[in-house]
Amino acid sequence: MTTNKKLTPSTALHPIVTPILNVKTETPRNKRFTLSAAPIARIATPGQFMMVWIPGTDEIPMSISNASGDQVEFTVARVGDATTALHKLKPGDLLGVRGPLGEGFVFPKKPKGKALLLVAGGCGTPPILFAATTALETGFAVDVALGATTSEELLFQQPFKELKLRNLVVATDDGSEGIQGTSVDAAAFLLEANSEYAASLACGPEGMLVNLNLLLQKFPIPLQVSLERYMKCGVGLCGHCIIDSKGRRVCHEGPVFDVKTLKNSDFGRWTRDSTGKRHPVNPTDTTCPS
Amino acid sequence: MTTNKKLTPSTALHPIVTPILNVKTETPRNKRFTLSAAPIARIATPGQFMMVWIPGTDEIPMSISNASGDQVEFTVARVGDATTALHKLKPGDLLGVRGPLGEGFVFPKKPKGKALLLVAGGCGTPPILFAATTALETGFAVDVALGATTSEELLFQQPFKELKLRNLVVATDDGSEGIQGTSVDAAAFLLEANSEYAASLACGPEGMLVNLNLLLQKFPIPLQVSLERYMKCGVGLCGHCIIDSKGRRVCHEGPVFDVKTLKNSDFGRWTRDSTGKRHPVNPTDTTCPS
Amino acid sequence: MAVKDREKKNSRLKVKIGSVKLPNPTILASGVLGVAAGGLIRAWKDGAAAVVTKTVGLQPRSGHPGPRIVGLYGNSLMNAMGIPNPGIEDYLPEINAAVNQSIPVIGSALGSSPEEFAKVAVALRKAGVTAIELNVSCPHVGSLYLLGMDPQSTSAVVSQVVKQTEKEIPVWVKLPGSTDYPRLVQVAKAAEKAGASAVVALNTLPALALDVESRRPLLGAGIGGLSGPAIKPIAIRAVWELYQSGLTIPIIGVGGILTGQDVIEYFLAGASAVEIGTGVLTRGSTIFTQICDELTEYMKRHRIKRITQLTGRMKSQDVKT
Amino acid sequence: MAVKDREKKNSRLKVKIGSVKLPNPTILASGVLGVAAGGLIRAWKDGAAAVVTKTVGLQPRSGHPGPRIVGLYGNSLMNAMGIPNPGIEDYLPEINAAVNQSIPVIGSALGSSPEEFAKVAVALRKAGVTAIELNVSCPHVGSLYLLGMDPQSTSAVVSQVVKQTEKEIPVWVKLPGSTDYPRLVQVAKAAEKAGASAVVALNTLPALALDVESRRPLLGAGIGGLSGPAIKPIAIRAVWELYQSGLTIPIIGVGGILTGQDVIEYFLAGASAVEIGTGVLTRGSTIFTQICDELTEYMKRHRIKRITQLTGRMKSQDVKT
Ligand SMILES: Cc1cc2nc3c(=O)[nH]c(=O)nc-3n(C[C@H](O)[C@H](O)[C@H](O)COP(=O)(O)OP(=O)(O)OC[C@H]3O[C@@H](n4cnc5c(N)ncnc54)[C@H](O)[C@@H]3O)c2cc1C
Ligand SMILES: Cc1cc2nc3c(=O)[nH]c(=O)nc-3n(C[C@H](O)[C@H](O)[C@H](O)COP(=O)(O)OP(=O)(O)OC[C@H]3O[C@@H](n4cnc5c(N)ncnc54)[C@H](O)[C@@H]3O)c2cc1C
Ligand SMILES: Cc1cc2nc3c(=O)[nH]c(=O)nc-3n(C[C@H](O)[C@H](O)[C@H](O)COP(=O)(O)O)c2cc1C
Ligand SMILES: Cc1cc2nc3c(=O)[nH]c(=O)nc-3n(C[C@H](O)[C@H](O)[C@H](O)COP(=O)(O)O)c2cc1C
Ligand code: FES
Ligand code: FES
Repeated sequence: MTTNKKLTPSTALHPIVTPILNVKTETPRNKRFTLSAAPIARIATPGQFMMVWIPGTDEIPMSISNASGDQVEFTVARVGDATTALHKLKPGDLLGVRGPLGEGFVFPKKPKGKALLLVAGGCGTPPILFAATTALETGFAVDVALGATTSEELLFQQPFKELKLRNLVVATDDGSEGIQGTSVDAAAFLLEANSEYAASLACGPEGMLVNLNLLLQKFPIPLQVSLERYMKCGVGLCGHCIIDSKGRRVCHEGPVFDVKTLKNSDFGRWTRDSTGKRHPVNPTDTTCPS
Repeated sequence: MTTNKKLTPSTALHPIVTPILNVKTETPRNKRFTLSAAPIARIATPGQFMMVWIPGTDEIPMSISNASGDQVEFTVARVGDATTALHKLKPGDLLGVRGPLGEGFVFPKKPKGKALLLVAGGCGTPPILFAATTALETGFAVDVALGATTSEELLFQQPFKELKLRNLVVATDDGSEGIQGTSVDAAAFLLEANSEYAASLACGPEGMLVNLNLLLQKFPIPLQVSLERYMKCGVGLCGHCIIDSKGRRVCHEGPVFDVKTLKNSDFGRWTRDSTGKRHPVNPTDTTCPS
Repeated sequence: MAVKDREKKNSRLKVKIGSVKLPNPTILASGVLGVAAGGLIRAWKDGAAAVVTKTVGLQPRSGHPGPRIVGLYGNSLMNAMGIPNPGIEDYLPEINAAVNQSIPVIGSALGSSPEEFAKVAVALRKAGVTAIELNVSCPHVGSLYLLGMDPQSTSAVVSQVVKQTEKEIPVWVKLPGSTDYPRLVQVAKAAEKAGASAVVALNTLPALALDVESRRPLLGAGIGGLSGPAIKPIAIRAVWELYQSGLTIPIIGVGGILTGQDVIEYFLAGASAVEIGTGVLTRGSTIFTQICDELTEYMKRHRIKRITQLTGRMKSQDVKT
Repeated sequence: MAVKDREKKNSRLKVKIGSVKLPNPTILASGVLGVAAGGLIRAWKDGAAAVVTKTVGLQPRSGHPGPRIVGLYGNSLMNAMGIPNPGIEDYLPEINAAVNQSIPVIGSALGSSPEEFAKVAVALRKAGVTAIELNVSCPHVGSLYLLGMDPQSTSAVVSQVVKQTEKEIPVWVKLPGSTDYPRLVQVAKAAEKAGASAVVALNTLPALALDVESRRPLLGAGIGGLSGPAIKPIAIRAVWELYQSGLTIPIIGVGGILTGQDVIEYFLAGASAVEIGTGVLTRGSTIFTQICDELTEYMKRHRIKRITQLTGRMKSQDVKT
């Protein structure tokens, strides 16, 4: 065997420990963090994630919400111990990041003249921002369906507006802004006007992804969804995030899957807790999982 | 630190274990062994050596007497346990080789129109054969002074004759062939006719090298000598083969040295046994050290 | 290639570990891919002759906080998962799914007392596992490591497990990653005497790696277990020590295996089969078929009919200790 | 750069190991370059603050047959030199040549009894060495390794050496490459009580590597000692265990150091200085200056005045064992 891997462990396995450059409060619940981590930033694609180490607390998976030059960003919804600890950190505080991990969204070939339907539900919005940016750079027309519980929790409305999107349709559960409903309702709204999409890319609560998949049954639009599962190693070794009998790992073959490959999987059905115990996914729960 | 070394240990540190392809009896005391060891053969230069492992016996240093294509050759004088064990081996038997080790002869720049004086004393002949071949390929005119105790121990007379040498002068201690005397006498003979050499490259018993150096004092010819010292690691780690207060290692900075760098060294003065104990070199002993 | 075809192609690779017959000597090590049935099945489809489950106890464990793994120089790894597992009851569906596909599953058990070990083993046996592997050696969970370094305690666990499983199922003991050979041999012999059918050598070695920026251990639990190429020569040394100690039960080698050559090394030192963990990260889950192909190539080139002929065949007349 | 200039540039790196003051924490490890005075001098000129001699006994030893070293995956190494040395009397000229240049030389001694150790130590002291390092831990020579795993025997050796050298010279004890921490701590505490001034952790770990073509061990002696990156996390684990055990004498870390970062890791775990062996192969003999430059860069970036402030400063509130 000849392996060409260098002796220095890859940044997928060994954290880059680096000070926080910037923290921005995006919504009452979400903060965006910027770090300098060139080896990750330079090769990251939308949908990939990092394991973020909060020294002294825990290491948790976070989607990359932007990568440019030497810098990476991720955006954290405060839901529990580790995310609360993260929210308390300030520029200059140290974080460790391993990545980029997993497989991101796969953009269809020949973008010219084609449109993508991006669907972002609440805490699932970060990778969609990165995907929208990249899709536009690649030459796609991009429509975004953006949902949140309420007006003030609408994530990245401003950054999305600054992009040259074709359409941005907003939905809130309480109707405080845009359509009253979920991001799936926003997507339905877009599909009514025009259903010529080369693909749909989505991230959000699993119930929302299930509903979107149901909606898209009626259209010949391939759907890619980004899943969340409890992650321990993040590199495909431990098996904690496996979702089917083929042994597909959310951290390694995912987190983004073509929904067709998820037919006989735990998608919409089962999830595991930190012990590895399976719990049913509530498919009608369209709020953020955490 | 970024190191570019591959995970597979280098062949300098981990033996290539491979069957003997050919054994040729060159003189009653010397046998030539051919092996296939591409990673060594492809980069070896004249004067470099290998550590040759005779499984179950020992590992000993051997100069490379030829390297072409994927094959390397070395030529062994039977002097003790390990070399006797080697002499008993047949094609198909396994040997391990680590290398190429050390620094070989440095050929002067711009060979065109220049001549080299190669001086080979007895058991020191193998690297000189390789050097002669390479020097001719590089474009030098090559004179060889070849010495041995007696006619039948003259090593590689035939191969030397097959090369397009400018002159080959032979000497034997007992006068049974060529000049009566040592290879230094043969060199003196050549120098009388013509002393326009770009450099002299020599290998043989240390007394002979000392004498050659004395002889060359009168000429403006830089001399490179290949030394022998007891070797344990062969890669510059253990320090057993150190010859001066600068810590120069015969296995690493040598075995070939410009004789000028040897001024304040053990050259012609001290050698170490297997325990590391120093013993005086007998400078008048011009027979093979082993 | 279908599993059956592969077995035919690699017919020289059949092994026996006591009464356990396997088509090749490669086994998925505990803690790798095995949290979910899908992982066990994948490893088997990708060539593993048998698969060891994640170590499981009576009660659920969340394991240690992250980071839980960190890669080191030279493809070695440290982990401090802390043996997360849902407890035997909730883990049974995973085992069943694999056993239903006729996959030889080895159930890895832990416990805080001989009785607890035995309860888990009994449940594993009921689930139809091929053998039990007792994890008395995890270096980052409670006192497991010390248990496995103590001949008496290990003997007590093995006896209890053998008794409660009515001697009806092979019991393997996974030894601690230690360089204390006299002790490892004592433990192995105590296990043998208490009825163990094989020993597995070694678990990960206790280790510590630090991040110099935050000045903290790189693993959430602080101490972790070292695996991968770094530990291979240490584990092979242990296998050889066990082999020539007079132990009569088979030895399963584990630690740092990446290639067929590595497997041969373990066999020559005395192993009858091997387990592979970290290699799944380095070469992917098809490492098992890759290695079997490399082994068959080696066997053919050396005209060896059965890999079992290689066990303990290191030429060692000159070896000093 | 002259040695003096370097010391000025790296003024943050000064350390003390008991009474031994050194301009930086890097020491050439025993067995590397040190057979000859020229090697000791070279390492010092290339930045080592002190140099440990080849281990030397009363009688000459030829050492083991070759191969004596073999490189493994990931820049790790195994050696079974077998401690070749000319015996103390014939080795004295090498020490004198180094001592005459005012190089801090640490004399490494072995013996087959406390008395033999003491005789070598006395001769070393006469030769003007700065400290004695007792090699009770070579894993491929006789029973040295077992000696260093036994608190009583180690204590007997240390007492005798301390007595015969009239408590006039620091005595360091080099611990075996072992994962048996309770025992290592016992040995270190026994050594401390018997008068040792420092412990050195660790020597190489016992290991075995095979060539699958010849089916023989890759080293002439069979068993060898593992060094280099493979053992770093194991040795750091040992250093930390020793540090937090209540031991009061300083700990010198050794094993797998290649970079300034590695040295910081050892300090954070509890080391007061380090020794470097295999790294000389990987980065050349200037590894010492290279590392000192890396350390100074780290110290400046982190605004740390003295490297001594880092000893044991791992943030470890969460570390479980
Ligand atoms: C691929 C992926 C990408 C993600 N991207 C983002 C993102 O961009 N922004 C964001 O805010 N959140 C993201 N998450 C979710 C985020 O990882 C969890 O919210 C976070 O781990 C919660 O940690 P906690 O300690 O604060 O919460 P806890 O109180 O520990 O738990 C709250 C919830 O978080 C989940 N959780 C806890 N630890 C983990 C873990 N190690 N792996 C997976 N889930 C965990 C639990 O299942 C639980 O439901 C992502 C998750 C995955 C798997
Ligand atoms: C760089 C170098 C290149 C060499 N090239 C050749 C060559 O091309 N052909 C050839 O026949 N010989 C060569 N030698 C000499 C050869 O290594 C010795 O003859 C051989 O090691 C003797 O081993 P033995 O067991 O047969 O003899 P022993 O009975 O062990 O000793 C006989 C003599 O060989 C020397 N010797 C033994 N072991 C070693 C060792 N490990 N390193 C160095 N010397 C040793 C001893 O000093 C002693 O004087 C070379 C030596 C060196 C250092
Ligand atoms: C991520 C990970 C988790 C592990 N979990 C367990 C476990 O639960 N039970 C166990 O007995 N060994 C466990 N081990 C140890 C392995 O089974 C194996 O003994 C060790 O890793 C050495 O083999 P390797 O070098 O091939 O990985 C684990 C190892 C790793 C890397
Ligand atoms: C070639 C070689 C020879 C060694 N000889 C000795 C020795 O004579 N005495 C000793 O105490 N340690 C000896 N050692 C062990 C080293 O001093 C050191 O403890 C070990 O190699 C770990 O450090 P490293 O990883 O930096 O090499 C030797 C190591 C090597 C590689
Ligand atoms: S988290 Fe370990 S395999 Fe995905
Ligand atoms: S033989 Fe070891 S340094 Fe030259």
